[in-house]
Amino acid sequence: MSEVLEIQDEHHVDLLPTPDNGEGGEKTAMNISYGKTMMWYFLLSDAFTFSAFLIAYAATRLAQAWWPNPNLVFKSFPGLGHTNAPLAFVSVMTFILILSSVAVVRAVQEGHRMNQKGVMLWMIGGIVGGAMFLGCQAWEWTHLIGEGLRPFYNPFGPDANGITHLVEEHMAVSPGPIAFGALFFGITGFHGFHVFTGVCINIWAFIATANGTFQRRGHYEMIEKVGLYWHFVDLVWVFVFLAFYLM
Amino acid sequence: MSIILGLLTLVLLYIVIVQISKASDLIKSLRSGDGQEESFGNGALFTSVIGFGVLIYSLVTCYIYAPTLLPKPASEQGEWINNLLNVTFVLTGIVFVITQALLFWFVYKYHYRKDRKAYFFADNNKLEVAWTIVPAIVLTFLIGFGIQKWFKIFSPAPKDAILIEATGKQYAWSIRYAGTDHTLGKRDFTLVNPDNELGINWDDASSHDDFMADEIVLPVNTPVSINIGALDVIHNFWLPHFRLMMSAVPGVPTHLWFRPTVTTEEMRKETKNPNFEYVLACNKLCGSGHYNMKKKVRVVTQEEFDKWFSEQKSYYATVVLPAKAGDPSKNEMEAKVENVKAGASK
Amino acid sequence: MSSHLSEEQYQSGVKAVWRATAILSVVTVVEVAVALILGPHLPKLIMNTFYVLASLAKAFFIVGEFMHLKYEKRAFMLSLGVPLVFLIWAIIAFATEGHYWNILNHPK
Amino acid sequence: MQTTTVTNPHVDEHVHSQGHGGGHHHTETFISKYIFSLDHKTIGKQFLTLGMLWAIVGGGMSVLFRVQLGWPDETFPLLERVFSSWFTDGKLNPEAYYALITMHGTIMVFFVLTASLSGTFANVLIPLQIGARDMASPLMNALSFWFFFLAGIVMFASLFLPTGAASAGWTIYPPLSALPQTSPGSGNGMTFWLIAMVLFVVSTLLGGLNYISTVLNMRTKGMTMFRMPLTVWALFFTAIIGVLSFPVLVSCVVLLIFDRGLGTSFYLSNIVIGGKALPYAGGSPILFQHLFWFLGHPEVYIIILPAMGMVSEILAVHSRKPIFGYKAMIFSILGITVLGFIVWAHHMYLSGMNPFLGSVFTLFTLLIAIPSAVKVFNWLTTLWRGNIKITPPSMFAVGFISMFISGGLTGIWLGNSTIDIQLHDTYFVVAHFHIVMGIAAFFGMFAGVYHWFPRMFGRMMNETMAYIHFAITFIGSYLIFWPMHFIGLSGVPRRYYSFNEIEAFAQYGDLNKLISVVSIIVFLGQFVFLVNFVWSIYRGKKASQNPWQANTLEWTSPIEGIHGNWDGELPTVHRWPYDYSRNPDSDVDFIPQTVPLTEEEKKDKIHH
Ligand code: HEA
Ligand code: HEA
Ligand code: CUA
Ligand SMILES: [Cu+2]
Repeated sequence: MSEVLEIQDEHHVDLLPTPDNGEGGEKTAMNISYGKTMMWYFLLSDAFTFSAFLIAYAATRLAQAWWPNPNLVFKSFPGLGHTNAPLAFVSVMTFILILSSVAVVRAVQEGHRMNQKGVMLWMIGGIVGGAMFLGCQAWEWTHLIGEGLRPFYNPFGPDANGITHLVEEHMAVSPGPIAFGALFFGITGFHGFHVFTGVCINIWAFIATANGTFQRRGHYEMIEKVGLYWHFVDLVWVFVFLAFYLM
Repeated sequence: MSIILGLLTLVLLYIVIVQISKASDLIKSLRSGDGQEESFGNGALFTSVIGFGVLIYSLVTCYIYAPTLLPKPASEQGEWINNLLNVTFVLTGIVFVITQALLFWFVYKYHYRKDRKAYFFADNNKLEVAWTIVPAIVLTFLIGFGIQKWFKIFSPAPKDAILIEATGKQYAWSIRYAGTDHTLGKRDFTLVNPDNELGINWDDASSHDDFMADEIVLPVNTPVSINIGALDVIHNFWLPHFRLMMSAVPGVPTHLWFRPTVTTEEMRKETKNPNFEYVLACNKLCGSGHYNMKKKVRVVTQEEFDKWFSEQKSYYATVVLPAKAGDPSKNEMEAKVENVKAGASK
Repeated sequence: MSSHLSEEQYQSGVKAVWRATAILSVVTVVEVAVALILGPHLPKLIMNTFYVLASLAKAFFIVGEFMHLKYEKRAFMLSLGVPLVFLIWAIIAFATEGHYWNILNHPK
Repeated sequence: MQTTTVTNPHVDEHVHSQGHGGGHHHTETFISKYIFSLDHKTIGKQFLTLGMLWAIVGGGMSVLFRVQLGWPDETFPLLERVFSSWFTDGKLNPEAYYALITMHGTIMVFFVLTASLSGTFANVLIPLQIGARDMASPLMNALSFWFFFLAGIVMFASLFLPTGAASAGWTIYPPLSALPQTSPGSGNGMTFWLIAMVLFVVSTLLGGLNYISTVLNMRTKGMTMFRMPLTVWALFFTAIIGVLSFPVLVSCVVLLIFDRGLGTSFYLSNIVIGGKALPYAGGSPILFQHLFWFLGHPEVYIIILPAMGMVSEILAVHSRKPIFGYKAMIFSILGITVLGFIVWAHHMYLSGMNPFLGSVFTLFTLLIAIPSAVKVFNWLTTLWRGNIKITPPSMFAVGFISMFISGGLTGIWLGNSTIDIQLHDTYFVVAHFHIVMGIAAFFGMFAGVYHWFPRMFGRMMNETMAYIHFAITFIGSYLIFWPMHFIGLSGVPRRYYSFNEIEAFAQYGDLNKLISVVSIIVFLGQFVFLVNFVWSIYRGKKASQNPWQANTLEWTSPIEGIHGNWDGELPTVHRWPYDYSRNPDSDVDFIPQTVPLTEEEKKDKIHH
């Protein structure tokens, strides 16, 4: 038995090495600084918030007799009037968010090289991407609200054949499941709120970079932490996209 | 005035406690060696006596209060639940007595002595495995027994069951019996109006013979199937003597069926209480009148039930039709009721 | 993390990022294309399985490459990944419930 | 790879200050030292103090509503004079009754036993027991307290609203909580409740993230994970549970806020009030319950785990014996954590949930008894052949075990869905959770306060008063809550303003009087503790450096408590924390963690 213990102990020592430096916090258990650890676990907890929303979405949607077809709801493109371009706009939004994420990754990499200019340049990319995404989302919301979608009212109902169609006039009873609008605004809104805070944080990080704060500090870990948050926003979008636009 | 006096007394009491405690701690700290050992012994005795006192108390009260508990279960389902409950009582009771007794016995037996050393005993895989496996076995038994009965209780109701609908609202239950056609008329909450609080769809002919009852009357030994719902907030359909409950949820229909086995009359004899009545209570906080949301339940013989059943008037015939047709005479009405009943039972 | 990064490491890092970008974009385009072209013809179950798998693939690239998790310690990866297992049971339970409400409220 | 130095501003500061020999003579104002302090020890004391105030409020509320339950027919003009808005004609209003139990539950569960229990001991113990100068982020730590404070202010303010505080029970099930038409407390009172809880979650997350990264990153040299005291393990897992489950409460609450304010139908459907159909459709009140209990159940383990950790540590110290099965204890904490996340719907067996799902939840729920059994039997074995010093902490630790067994075993009744058909929401449940949560966790907390009081305040608490406190609380609690099992078994539902309206439930008049009398006594008994606490801070016997002769690191840091915790270098750890009575030939029956292993011990190979 003692042997087993010994082996286990060694194994764990290996798994979670103790800082050999007396002051702690500098060398770390899992080779990650405490700041990044905190950010990661914060994101994990935020992932649970979003998951709870999305799981509630799944349960609510499964409880409905009928659900609007996303291809027939999300089919407009700004400036193209009444053309039928299903999922086109949201694909553009997705692409914007991905590129914005990439920009921040590049900023992190430049940070590793202590390249202040590079960090600033790529951070601008990230910020612009985020702002564009928010703009797109604002347009989409406005458009859907214009079509009559509300948190408490859903004009996208089934026609005689069960195919999604937009009921233009306002009915006493919502033509489609109310939950559609409520969940759409609720969840994309919560995501949008994250994007918004992310953009604000990115702007702050940009300013701090420009002021040389991180350069003086000798490392750009802050950009990494900010970046983690920003990629998380992208990550969540993958699932929001899945839930509302694809499934 | 009395408040001030009371508070003063309290403050005084606390001051006395502080003073005594100060002195007592001081005395203790003056002791050393044997005295210290003795004081740990006293502490152990103190804890142990309190512990065993409480253990005895908890066993004695089981005995004292046993007669005040619910009388024998009044339904077949309740019987199953009660049996499982008794088995669990015995199993957990044994664990309870053994663990509590060991705890307070060890506290006394192994209390501090100057010349003793504690036994350095940090691990023993065999023991640890043992107390993983033994509870696991006990639990497997409880889980198996429990789930088996659970599925029986929530199996589909037998075909010959009497169909009842119970609807909770703040703070009363409405009871609707499916009439002779054994089918409850459809409902739609958008049809609700002051004359039709449940939103019954009168276009559905099976609603025409349904009747509302002031109390729940059930024939003994015949299964009843109850559709449960609520209008405003969540309520809970709780029949303590039958050991059964189910939530009444607005928007999510729920269901329960059971077979009553003891009539009210028999239960009066059983409990030696001539006024005994079964009761339906609300068991989910539903607002300030929650504690007073009740309905009488009567279990009667089949004959009594048939008699009662035939005396009930359909809600459609007595309230809805007259309202539609102005004010027709009573006799005509009764003819219509007969028609409806006859039509429905075809 | 600071200036110790060699030029090679830097270059390969940059390459990896652009590769991930390309993959993410392609997967998204494929998803949308499949949704529009095959969506109306294939059973919902197959489509949804495809969407979920594609999204998980995207998630892996974002977390692994962009968020750099691929390069962290295994213990750390596990400490983040294992809790997500709770969500699997939550999804099963909630979905069962949603389906059940559907049956209760919309009897055939 | 990030291998180079990440500087940590507050550590730098300590290093700097040590240059002047000891870190505690910064020129600090009263405000920066005691109010907006960043020192973990001070923040711990702040959590404790505020928690005590909340315990008095929550306990006082229980006394008020117990008065109604004990003497439903009598009038209390005296109380009316003090609480005029809650009483009419000398009697508590039903609305006020329901607001009081709701607030009592919320305060006790969240404010006292979540925020204050974890907040106090995670703050005081984690850095001291792992050998860190402070938390990873002292600022976030302070913010955590201030968000808790803010949440408290909002919650407290709701008591004074004209429509009353939230009164839908601490579980705030909609539609009752969503529709103000159905209950006055669901108006502004509920809004306040919801806001307070969101603030509360922020506080918990700030705290929890900090505790996790402190444990992972700030351990001193030699302090491997498997050399951490069980307190730290328990607090670590508690923080993990909180970080994973509280966010779900946020989602749950946000959707409820939407239903209340935006007219959405997440939790509402087919609702008729006063003969009028409301326009909600397609939601499900049961969805709320699932989301709530996804937090709610892990929450009860958030409450009990820190208590378990402290009891394990205290038991080992005071019985002068290693905790039996150190690793088994850790894995049982892990087991409870994991199982705790997959059993939530055992609160919902009779909610209208799919019965098949109910059976799966029964299976998972009863499995929790296994890690719990491991813990109980390991505690018993730790006592076995020990050399037990009965002191206030160990006495309360023993009381904790007794309570945990009593309350845990009734959990086995409730966990079995079939039995729950009879027991759900009866007084049996009230008995279960007061014994296992209310009393057991409070006992853990008391044990912790008595044990670490010298560490926090440099003085000992008075023992005689502690014995009086123990006797009153232990005996009183059994007298209050044990009979509630019988009340519940005879079918009496909980959350009843009066039992006299329904004949079948009216038979326990005398017993209810007795319970009420004892709860008043127990409540007053707590003031013995409070008086002792305050008195000992100023007048208690001065504590020695290591008053309990314990092995853990907190007793190597100067007892008067300095900023930065250790003068000079941080201690180095060489062994696990439970080497009590290891060497039968030695006069000293403990070997602190800082003592290097002897050559013999190295060969010994067990436990270092
Ligand atoms: C600290 C808090 C705490 C703890 C630790 C527990 C522990 C447990 N609880 Fe409890 N519970 C609550 C707090 C807590 N509970 C609260 C607050 C409520 C009510 C909420 C409300 O509605 O307001 C509640 C309600 C509640 C219910 C719902 C009742 C209802 O509303 O119908 C259930 C049902 O399953 C349950 C089960 C359990 C189980 C199985 C455990 C297990 O963890 C217990 C495990 C422990 C043991 C089993 C004892 C020790 C073991 C042995 C001595 C070994 C041998 C044993 C066997 C072989 C059986 N609890
Ligand atoms: C931790 C939790 C906790 C604690 C300690 C208590 C303590 C008490 N509770 Fe409470 N109770 C709940 C949690 C708790 N309760 C919950 C969750 C509910 C459900 C609410 C709902 O239905 O929604 C409830 C409901 C509830 C009911 C049911 C009401 C109903 O359903 O109608 C009753 C009835 O008697 C009751 C009574 C009591 C009594 C007499 C005490 C006594 O033990 C009180 C004695 C006082 C104290 C023990 C506290 C004072 C302590 C100090 C001042 C010391 C402070 C020191 C430190 C902090 C170190 N409680
Ligand atoms: Cu109806 Cu409680
Ligand atoms: Cu639970």
